[in-house]
Amino acid sequence: MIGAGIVKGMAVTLRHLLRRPFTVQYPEERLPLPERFRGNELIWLVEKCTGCNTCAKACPHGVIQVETSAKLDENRYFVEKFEADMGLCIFCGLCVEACPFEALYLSREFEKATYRHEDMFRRRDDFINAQKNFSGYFYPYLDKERPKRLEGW
Amino acid sequence: MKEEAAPIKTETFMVNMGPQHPSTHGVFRMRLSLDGEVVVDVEPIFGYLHRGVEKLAEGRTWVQDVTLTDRLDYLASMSNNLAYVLAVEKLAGIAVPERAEHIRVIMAELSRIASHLMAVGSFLNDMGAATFTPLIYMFQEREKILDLFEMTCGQRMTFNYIRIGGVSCDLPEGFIPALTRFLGEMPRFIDEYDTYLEDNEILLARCVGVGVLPPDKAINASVSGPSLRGSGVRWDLRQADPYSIYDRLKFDIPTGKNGDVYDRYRVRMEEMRQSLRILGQSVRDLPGGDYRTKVPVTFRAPAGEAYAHLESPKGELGFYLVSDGSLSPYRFKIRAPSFINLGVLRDLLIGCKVADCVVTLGSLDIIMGEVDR
Amino acid sequence: MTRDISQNAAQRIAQRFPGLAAEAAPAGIVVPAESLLEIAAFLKENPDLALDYLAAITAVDYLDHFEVVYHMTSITHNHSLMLKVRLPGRENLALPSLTSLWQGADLQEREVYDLMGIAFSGHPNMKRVLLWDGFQGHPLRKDFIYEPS
Amino acid sequence: MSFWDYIKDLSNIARRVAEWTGGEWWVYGLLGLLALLLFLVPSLLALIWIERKVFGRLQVRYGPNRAGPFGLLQPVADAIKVMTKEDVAPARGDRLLFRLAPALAFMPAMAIFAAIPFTRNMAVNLDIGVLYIIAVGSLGVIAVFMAGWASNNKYSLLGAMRAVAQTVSYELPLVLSVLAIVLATGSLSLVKIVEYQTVPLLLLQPLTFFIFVVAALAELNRTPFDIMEADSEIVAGYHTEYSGMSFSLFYLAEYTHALAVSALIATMFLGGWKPDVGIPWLWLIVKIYLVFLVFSWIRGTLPRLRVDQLMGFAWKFLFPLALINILIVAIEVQALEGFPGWLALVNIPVAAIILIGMARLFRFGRVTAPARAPERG
Repeated sequence: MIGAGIVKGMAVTLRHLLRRPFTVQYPEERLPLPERFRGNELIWLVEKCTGCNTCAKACPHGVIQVETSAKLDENRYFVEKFEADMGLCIFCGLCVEACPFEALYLSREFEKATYRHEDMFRRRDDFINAQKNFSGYFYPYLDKERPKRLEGW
Repeated sequence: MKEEAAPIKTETFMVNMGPQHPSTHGVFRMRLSLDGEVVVDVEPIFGYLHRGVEKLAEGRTWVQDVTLTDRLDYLASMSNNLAYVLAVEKLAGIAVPERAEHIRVIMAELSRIASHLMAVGSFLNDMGAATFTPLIYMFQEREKILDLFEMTCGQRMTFNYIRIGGVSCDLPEGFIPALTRFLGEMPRFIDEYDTYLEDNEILLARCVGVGVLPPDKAINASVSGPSLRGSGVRWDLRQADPYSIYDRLKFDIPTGKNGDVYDRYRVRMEEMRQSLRILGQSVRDLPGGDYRTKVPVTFRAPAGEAYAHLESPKGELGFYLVSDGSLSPYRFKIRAPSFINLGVLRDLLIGCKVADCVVTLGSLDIIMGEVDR
Repeated sequence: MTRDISQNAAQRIAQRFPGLAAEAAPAGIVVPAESLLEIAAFLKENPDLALDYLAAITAVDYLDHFEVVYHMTSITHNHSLMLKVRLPGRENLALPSLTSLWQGADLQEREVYDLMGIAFSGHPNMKRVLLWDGFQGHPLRKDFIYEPS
Repeated sequence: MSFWDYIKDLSNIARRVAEWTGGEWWVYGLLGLLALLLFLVPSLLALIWIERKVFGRLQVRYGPNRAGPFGLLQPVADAIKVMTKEDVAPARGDRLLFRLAPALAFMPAMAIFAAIPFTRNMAVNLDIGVLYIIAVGSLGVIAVFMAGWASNNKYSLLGAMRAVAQTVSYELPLVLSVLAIVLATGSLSLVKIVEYQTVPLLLLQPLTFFIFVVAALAELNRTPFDIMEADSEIVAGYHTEYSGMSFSLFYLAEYTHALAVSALIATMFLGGWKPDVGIPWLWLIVKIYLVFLVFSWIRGTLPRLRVDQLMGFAWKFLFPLALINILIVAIEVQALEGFPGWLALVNIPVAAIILIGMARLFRFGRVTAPARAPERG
């Protein structure tokens, strides 16, 4: 019969009318970020990096560039250049997984829009000075041990 | 004075529907020849989103190619990840831990629900629930699924989660309770949406008998997925050619009777219910243990070839990989279901009205990321 | 489980088309290009094989030859077959089109033509699908170099 | 005369001002226009806000809430945005018609209000009020067709063709349903129609009400009858090519029309300014908004019909229904010599039975099997 289905549908929408809105008023209200949230920033720990270039090889887009020079007195490499064009990054996390020394992390930052592409370029110093908001992605233990492990770095 | 009136001449006219059109689901274009409101001929034109994924993949390593598959069917990235990874595992003979298999199935089914929600929502939107009400209801549920994904792997759309040999990280602590809660409330929502529009007379009038795809034609035209099942063909790769742990799961394959737009819509709604059943079972049986067989960053698949396919939300998603034993695939072929399903579009549309075009297209559930690759 | 029927199919083809070399490749069978249409028709219509579903068509560039791969499935019997055709050389490649047997071949053959440059004779609408009409070259070939005009 | 009297009946103010200026006719006219604009402009803004808010809440979201308190200034913000936008006209279109159409669309919708009685005195007591409204109300389609034609766009033309077909079809049941009211009340004057309603006509003639609302929805081109601007099919129909201020004129015309039809329904079926307590014209405004809320609710819920089904619905369902309705009303009027209030008790079940019966008989047209695909040339 024409009409019964329409009336049922109208009742459903009427019920929704009385529900609390589902949406979040973004700048004021925020959804809790999951621990593993892959934000659009890389975190590089200069102390841990050996300059092995594995992350650069793992990156599908060639975002990361590493240059090293030998530090013969300390018997290790000095990472002269560690650059990443975050404008090209797709936040796949492959570099983080590849890093054998746990020197790379994704961050939980996400409000990183810029007006120019160049502003998304991160140089060595940017990485060192950056605020480090570690994401638990690939390092689930970070969730639990966050303060202990990371505050000193 | 009698004047012989010249007979009125009518002619068909051409309308380019797309590539910028509200309901062509991306940059898809239909060149319609119209006789008034009736479609006389239609030519689907696409490729506007062609990124050359198959060529790009040849230049990236096996591990990196997972990220490319994310960007095919961006509404069900997990299925794409899984299909590619299955093909690589078949090629290299990698065994996957039991826990990883379960996690994969959970993710694949969640993404099936998410994709079907989008498909149904935008389909109803095409039908002219022009204020997006059904679409937004569907979005609301999809949001919960995306939250689950985000919780697990940190991203909402391009997950890059399923890895060769397992999954990239284990389920987080709160995942199982959250999923259980979702499983608890989702059936109620599906029921509600069914009440909303299932037997709405306007919807029935618009859908029943429109875009009829007979089963023999569907098979002949290599249509797959809900569109094939809507035509009444019981063909679901999860049962026909079970991969992962699907052979151990109990679920039904919903099929339609007439193969019209309405049946395809119903099949999608039913499939969501079945996916919930699958999810319930795989969560119940989720074993502990390892979630990943370690595969080196410099993974090299042995020379050879493999074709693996799975039932993605859109249909049979297959990957045909040829390896020459190097770091990257020699040939990376994607059997994209949306692309091949489009082959029947012309037959479905001719003789329809303009309004049926968008509804039929919506019911085929194409996604341009996958069609154009 | 979908069974692979390469062996069975090779035997049957040998029976049906004596003197025709259908080799069993590591995966699937290889048939000569000239008799592709007949063999495909046979595979589709033979009630025991009944490969009614043409899942995928693709081509691989092996530099000295091209290999066109047809993935066929039988929905009736739930088995599958990988049918291959080898095309030596790099220029003026042509194969009979299977659109008369499977409508599903339509777009897929166009895609192979578009990206690999293998023309299918008898196809009703042999045009590029993904790339635009004036595009030079076929990008999935191994020797393709993109030169923006 | 007390202050209260002035508030209760704003026409007293007009009379006072007119006396003061010497009772010229044009003073009345200007005052009327002023009053109308004072009602119309805030109402339009409110309507847009209401509809967006209703959609928002139907869709489990907030709706506009940024501009001003509760987003009340959202329409103002929209207006500013729209006014600062470039107004593009298609190069190959008919410039004159293209520019004329939006103005022409707005005019008839506004002219309807001339005949709406806000109270007994706050009205132009037009003896042929109903006729006037129907005549003026259907003018809008000319503007629509003009816009579609002048845009030189195939979508626009499709939309315009649909609009004409639809309006012509739905005009019939609309007029016939009004006829039933005229039969019962014995007058074409809206003031008399309101005064007649000791029991609202909604209860006395539910069938008429149903026909009128459905046909009016179609006239307003709101879902499920919005095929002339079906955004998922023909982009935006007749106003595809319009931008900036000309687009917003169409947009406003649509809402003005909606407001006018709501006012008409409130007047003809819900008893207008009655019950005559408090401030009578506020009653009418409240009723108008209530009717519009229901319109928004319908629009927020339903998908749209296809063009042929739409016509089928008009000609095979609404039209016969309207005829039956007239027959019933005519018999009742003849037999009972008047239209007593207790008739509502009879008419509601009768209407329900007829509606259900007709609905059982009626089927939406289905497509015939698609023609065979022609060979590619």
